[in-house]
Amino acid sequence: MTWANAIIQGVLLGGLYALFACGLSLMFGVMRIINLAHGDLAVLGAFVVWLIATQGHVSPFIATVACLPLMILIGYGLQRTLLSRSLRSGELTPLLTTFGLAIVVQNALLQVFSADVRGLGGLSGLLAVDGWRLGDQLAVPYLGVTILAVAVAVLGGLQLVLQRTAFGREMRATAQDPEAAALVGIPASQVYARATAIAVATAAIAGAFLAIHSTFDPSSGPTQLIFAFEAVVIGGLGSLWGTLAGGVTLGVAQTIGAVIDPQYSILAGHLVFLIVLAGPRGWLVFSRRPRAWQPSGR
Amino acid sequence: MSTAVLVGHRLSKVYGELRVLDRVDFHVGQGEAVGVVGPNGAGKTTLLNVLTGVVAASEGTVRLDGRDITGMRPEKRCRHGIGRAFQIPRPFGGMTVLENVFVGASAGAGLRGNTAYERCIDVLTTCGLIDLANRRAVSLGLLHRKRLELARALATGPRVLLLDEIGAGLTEAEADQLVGLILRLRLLGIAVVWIEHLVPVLVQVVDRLVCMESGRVIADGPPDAVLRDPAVVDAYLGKAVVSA
Amino acid sequence: APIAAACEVAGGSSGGGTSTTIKIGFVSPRTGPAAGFGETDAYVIGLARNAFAGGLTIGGKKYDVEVIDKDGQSDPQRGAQVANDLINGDGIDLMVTTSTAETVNPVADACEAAGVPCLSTVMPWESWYFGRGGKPDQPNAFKYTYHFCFGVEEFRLAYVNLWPQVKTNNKVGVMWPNDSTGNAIRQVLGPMLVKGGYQIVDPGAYTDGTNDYSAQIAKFKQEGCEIFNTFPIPSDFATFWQQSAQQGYKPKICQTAKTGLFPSQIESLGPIGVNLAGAAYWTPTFPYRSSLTNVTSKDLATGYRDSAGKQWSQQLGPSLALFDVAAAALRAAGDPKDKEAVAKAIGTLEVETPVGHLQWGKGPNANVVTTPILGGQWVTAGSGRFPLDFVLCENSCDPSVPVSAQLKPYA
Amino acid sequence: MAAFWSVKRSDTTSHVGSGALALAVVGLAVVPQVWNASVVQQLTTLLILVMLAAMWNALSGYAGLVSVGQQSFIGFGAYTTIFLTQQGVAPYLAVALAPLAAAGLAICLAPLVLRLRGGQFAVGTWVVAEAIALMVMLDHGLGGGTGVSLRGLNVLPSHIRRAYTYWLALAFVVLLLGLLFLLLRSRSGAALQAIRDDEHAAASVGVRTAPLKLAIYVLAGFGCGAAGALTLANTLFIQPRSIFGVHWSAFMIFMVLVGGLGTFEGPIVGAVVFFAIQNWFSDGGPWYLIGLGAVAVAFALFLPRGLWSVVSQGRQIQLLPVGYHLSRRPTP
Amino acid sequence: MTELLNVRNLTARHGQLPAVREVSLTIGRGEVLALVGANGAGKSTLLRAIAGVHPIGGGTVHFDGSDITRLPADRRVAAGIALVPEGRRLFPEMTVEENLRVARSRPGGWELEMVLEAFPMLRQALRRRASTLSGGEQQSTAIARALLTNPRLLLIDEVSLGLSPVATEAVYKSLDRLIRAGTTLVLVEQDLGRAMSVADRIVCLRDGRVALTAHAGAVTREEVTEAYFGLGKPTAVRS
Ligand SMILES: Nc1ncnc2c1ncn2[C@@H]1O[C@H](COP(=O)(O)OP(=O)(O)OP(=O)(O)O)[C@@H](O)[C@H]1O
Ligand SMILES: Nc1ncnc2c1ncn2[C@@H]1O[C@H](COP(=O)(O)OP(=O)(O)OP(=O)(O)O)[C@@H](O)[C@H]1O
Ligand SMILES: CC(C)C[C@H](N)C(=O)O
Ligand SMILES: [Mg+2]
Ligand SMILES: [Mg+2]
Repeated sequence: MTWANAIIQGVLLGGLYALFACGLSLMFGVMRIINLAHGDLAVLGAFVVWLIATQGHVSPFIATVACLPLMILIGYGLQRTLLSRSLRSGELTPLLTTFGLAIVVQNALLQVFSADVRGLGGLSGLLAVDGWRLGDQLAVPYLGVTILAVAVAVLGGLQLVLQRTAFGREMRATAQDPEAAALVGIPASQVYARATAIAVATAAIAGAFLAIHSTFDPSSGPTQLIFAFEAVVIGGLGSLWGTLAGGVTLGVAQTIGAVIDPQYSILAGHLVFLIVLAGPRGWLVFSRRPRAWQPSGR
Repeated sequence: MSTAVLVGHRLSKVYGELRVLDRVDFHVGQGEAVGVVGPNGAGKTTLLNVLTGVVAASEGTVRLDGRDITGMRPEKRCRHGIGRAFQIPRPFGGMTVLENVFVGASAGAGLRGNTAYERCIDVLTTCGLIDLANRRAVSLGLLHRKRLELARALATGPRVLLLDEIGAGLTEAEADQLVGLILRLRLLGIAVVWIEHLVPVLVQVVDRLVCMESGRVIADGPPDAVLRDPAVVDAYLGKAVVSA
Repeated sequence: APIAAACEVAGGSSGGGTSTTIKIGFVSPRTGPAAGFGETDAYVIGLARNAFAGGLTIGGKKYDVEVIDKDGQSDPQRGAQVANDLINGDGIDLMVTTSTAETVNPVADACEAAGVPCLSTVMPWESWYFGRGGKPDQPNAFKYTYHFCFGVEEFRLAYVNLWPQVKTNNKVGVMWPNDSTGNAIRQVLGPMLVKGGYQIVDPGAYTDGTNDYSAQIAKFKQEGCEIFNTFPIPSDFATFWQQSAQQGYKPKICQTAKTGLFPSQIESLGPIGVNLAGAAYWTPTFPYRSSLTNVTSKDLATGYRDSAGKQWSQQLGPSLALFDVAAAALRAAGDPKDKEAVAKAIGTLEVETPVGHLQWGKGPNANVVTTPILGGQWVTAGSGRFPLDFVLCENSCDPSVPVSAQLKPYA
Repeated sequence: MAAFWSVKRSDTTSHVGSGALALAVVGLAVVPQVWNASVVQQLTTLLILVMLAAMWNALSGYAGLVSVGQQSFIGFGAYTTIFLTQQGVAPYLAVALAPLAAAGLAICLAPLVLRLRGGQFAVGTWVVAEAIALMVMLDHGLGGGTGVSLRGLNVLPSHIRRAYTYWLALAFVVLLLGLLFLLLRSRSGAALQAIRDDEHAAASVGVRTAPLKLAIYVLAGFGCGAAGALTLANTLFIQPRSIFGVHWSAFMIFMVLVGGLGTFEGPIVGAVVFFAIQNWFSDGGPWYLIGLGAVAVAFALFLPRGLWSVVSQGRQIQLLPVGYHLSRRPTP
Repeated sequence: MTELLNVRNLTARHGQLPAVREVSLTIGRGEVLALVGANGAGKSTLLRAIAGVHPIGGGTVHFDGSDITRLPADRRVAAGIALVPEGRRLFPEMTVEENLRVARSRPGGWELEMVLEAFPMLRQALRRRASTLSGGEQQSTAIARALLTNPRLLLIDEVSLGLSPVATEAVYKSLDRLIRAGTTLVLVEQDLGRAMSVADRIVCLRDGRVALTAHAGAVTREEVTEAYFGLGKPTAVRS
């Protein structure tokens, strides 16, 4: 019974991780950017949502929707100003940019909002604190299900966009060779900006749910970052479905680990990750792909 | 006809459904120059990849001086004397032209100190890159990159040199230089395998011409004979008239 | 040896020498995860600076006093580094530091190593004393570093006097993390509570930053623990407490420490935060005044509210107390520039501070004085501009602090 | 024909540079005698930063291994020191031995980690670091999550301790930079860069890729282990969370990219910059960190090739010559 | 013949070193121009600058009367300029079909079916990842991709590079179709004979400068090859 429960909770937790990882996956997939600021952007989103919810006295969900336009703008601007420029100079430069961005955001938030702890759980009513009880050892929380559903919707939606639509095709093309993309009429910088906008928006959603799932303060950003990265790597580059699977794998590993001994929870996640990584290369991500003009062995 | 240096026996390469190499027998003798032609996608580059170990053969064996090297890693084969120039140049972009060649001389030929430098200077001079020696490789135009491919391969002091379309896009004058260079290599006893679509250039150098089509060798023999072979003509040459 | 001699010269030349300015270093976490502890520092340091403005007259000699505060960034390496800068760069005569092992331990170690007197507070003294390598059988493990704070025994007193106020089955589910506080608590408090007639259900230590607690919750539900006690960081508690609600675990008493120190940590929980039991190492109702600034606890709280526009926080008391002790120590030393003398002086010091009447030598060991921690509860504020209020429900550690309410069951 | 040309590895600037560096080392060696404690302490910190920057640069700048997990070795070095002292080894001996243990760890990790590419490698190394941290936290002999202090240094008078730590740090910096320099100047140096630029092509000109990558990885592990052990000796108290913290990697990235990736001198410059920022502005609380971030962004935008590129302005100026330069002999 | 492209004093650098120096040339509608020159002469750089993927250091480019000097590459494609770049630059992770479909095509004649007729070898490779294509297959895909944008001005760098004689024939056949359809062409082609037979005009670059412009009919191989390396007298510019 506890096992069943652990697995359920793990799957649901996986939804949160996947949601968190979505933006990362997208940005790495499209721009080869390892975005160290992702976590802090998520927290920024959480703060915006919190502001709207508390000032406007609306439910966090409405607030989240309301904050999206702003986050999209931020993402768009971010790419147009900082990222596009640093992308031009070497694959490591964005690492420096996003690292800088991360600490700027985090401490700007500290300056503005102080170190006080905040949360959205309290504003979410029953959703945050109740669930379906299937027997006294088995419970399916509303919140977890909501998060998982949102994750499936967001990642699945984006996956379809990437695979099926012309916009998605253009995004992948730009990802693989921006200049060549420009040569077939694709405005690379716009594609990038859109990708970043989407990424930041999803980060905000993740941040909001993180703030419902727990509490947050300006320093919360980095704490979840590694789990998100793990999800992305397990799942496979460009494949957002994979990211979802990765998140769930990680979540379940952690909850199962916790049943054995609470101390093993996070450790178990890491170990499973490493095992997957050590395992068959095939469906793993991030592996440096050969460029068009130098296919392997040619 | 000198003894075979490099021999591929019943080499096959299969990608999923696709049979890219189909039981190909191939050999090149010491100081011999073999030209390889064939329509695009015939499997020429793949043949080279299998011979150099960049791609593992699905079946068949590769022998160097009669010694089986089928399972050997590329770097080891190189140090045993197989030099290779890629069809699509792959320079070490971050390094200077000189350093690119130096890697070949030191890692490939195992030379050190001045002997290595001498080798670099020779090679750079013969390939006409000496004036660009201190330029970063990224800054080279395509044809300079192709020359760099050749130079780097030469620096490893190969006994067998596998060239993949290094002549493509050369002006006639440049092509003539290249021909001269290859001829000199042969005198040094280096075996040369040269994939090239510039048949007129090719025939000036090679003793033997091999024509492949969809993974098979469809003709193998003296250039003029092969070029007159009707199979070759309609598979490869089309109506392009070639005087051998 | 010649090398050593050479360094002697150099080493000695550091520090303030014989000037007439006394420099006090203050290190606390102002940024990073523990930044919450540092929120009140600016205000408290302001008070101290005013008090020192006139300088100190010691042994008929008048000294100016300068307080230099630095940010430990909630990180041990950083903490040690700023401490060393203060010691070697600014040549401070006395160090004071507060809040969490990440900051206090490295700063204290740096001082002990450099032979600079150091006063610290707000982290259970066990993790301060033993965490830094002091042994239980050692009466005075440290020569230069002194500490005043509650310890596990104070938590025990508070708990055994608080919990009986609500009728329970005396089964205590505990979640003690694998960190400085948690480990100290697990080692000592657990056995004590058992002796006190409580049954402890301990699923085992967990790592800070864990995102799912269903395993523990399941256990507590199985065992039917009506009391719950934990020492988590705020976000972990929020995660846990929400999951408990979702999965239907509602103890009669939820006793938190560390989380629940500051109002925002409880407010952020929303409804499920109301009626959590907590413990306080200082409240505005502490009937003491700061001997240095002569400010009463009450005025301290209101003063902070008026200047910062925020509700009082437990940090105010101990932080100001640090300066009370500092001043007293410097006076008692005779020569405040003599680090050895100052350190010795602390060993026998008696001071009045907002957190109580401190007296070294009476503590569990020569370096430590224990201060009270009193059990109470977070309740919805009847009036005023802040939603929640912390009311004391027991005062066994210090009977002179008034008790204002009875513990209400959580659910 | 070849007679007109000759390959030079060093020129006047590099002669001067090498000389200057040698002098600098000598100068640094006597600091404890002539300068006050603060300077010594500060320089120790700086030297540790230099080590870290140099090692990260060796990995990503020369071998193309972009690691986010070097803190594994920092922490491992520090905790090995603790462990050894607990076994009764003299503290400074322990500090000197710990790096070897770190190198050992690197050898153990290599088979797993070195198979990975690009971002996979980056995240993989990070996770490894976290995993090791968690395992250390499980061991209460090492203080678990509480953290531990390095006892036993206090027996020495503080100024002696300070000086010894400093000299040890200096020695390690010289050793590491020396090793790195020799490696890069040797034939392997060129081979390494070849791997960085195109592993396939490198193999096909005879470069033994596997052993070289292993070598550089182990060297970096050794160096970071040393940095960790010295950090402990310098700060005396460590906790798994912070000594294994990913912020170390962030700092390394900062120092190397700000200084100049893939140059021998850049990381040293970067370390100095980072150190300076840390010391001059650190009293600003949040503002200091905001400043730090801003600087990082500014460099990424306006000086992506780092400070050293300004000094050498495209021309291959090298204080320590690791490159090759072809020049025409004055024809007789 | 009215002019379609007008390049005036165009300069393009790689870092410090100028690869194209003050080149001026005009191309008329429907004209076929062969760009030749030794390697390193600046041909690719010139084409890239015209296509907008290489920063222009000086001078102006007018297309169909409007100044496009500052126009980004993608907008130039929309305007009708397409480049088949040196080194093909396919999208390695996408299938050949996706590579072809991704092109933003202007209204016009070329559709997928037609290019597959022009390059039969691509048909059986449609579902294959571009990174697995042979050199020639890549070249063909690249040209096909450019055709699908339905350019008015098509720039091809190293047309027959890596193509077998048959394939070369095929390419030139499809080019013929283009020419007849009135598309303007600029070809970099090292096979002089070829170049002079298809082109109306030959432009020879040397060290980034125009060393010779001449009508294909009005110039001999020798004169062109001289221009390559600047042997003999400064070559007269005949028209
Ligand atoms: N990794 C791979 N997966 C699937 N098919 C492949 C792979 N590599 C090569 N091929 C196919 O194998 C065939 C032969 O490729 P190869 O490069 O050997 O041809 P080639 O003779 O070199 O042609 P070209 O003259 O154009 O270079 C091509 O059709 C190519 O698409
Ligand atoms: N990325 C680059 N960085 C620096 N210099 C470059 C770069 N690309 C080309 N160059 C230089 O610019 C000059 C012109 O190069 P370009 O490729 O345009 O000539 P090309 O005529 O196309 O030569 P090829 O026939 O070899 O392609 C050459 O000297 C070349 O070395
Ligand atoms: C107040 C105590 C319960 C916790 C202590 N301040 C610490 O974080 O170490
Ligand atoms: Mg080929
Ligand atoms: Mg070109």
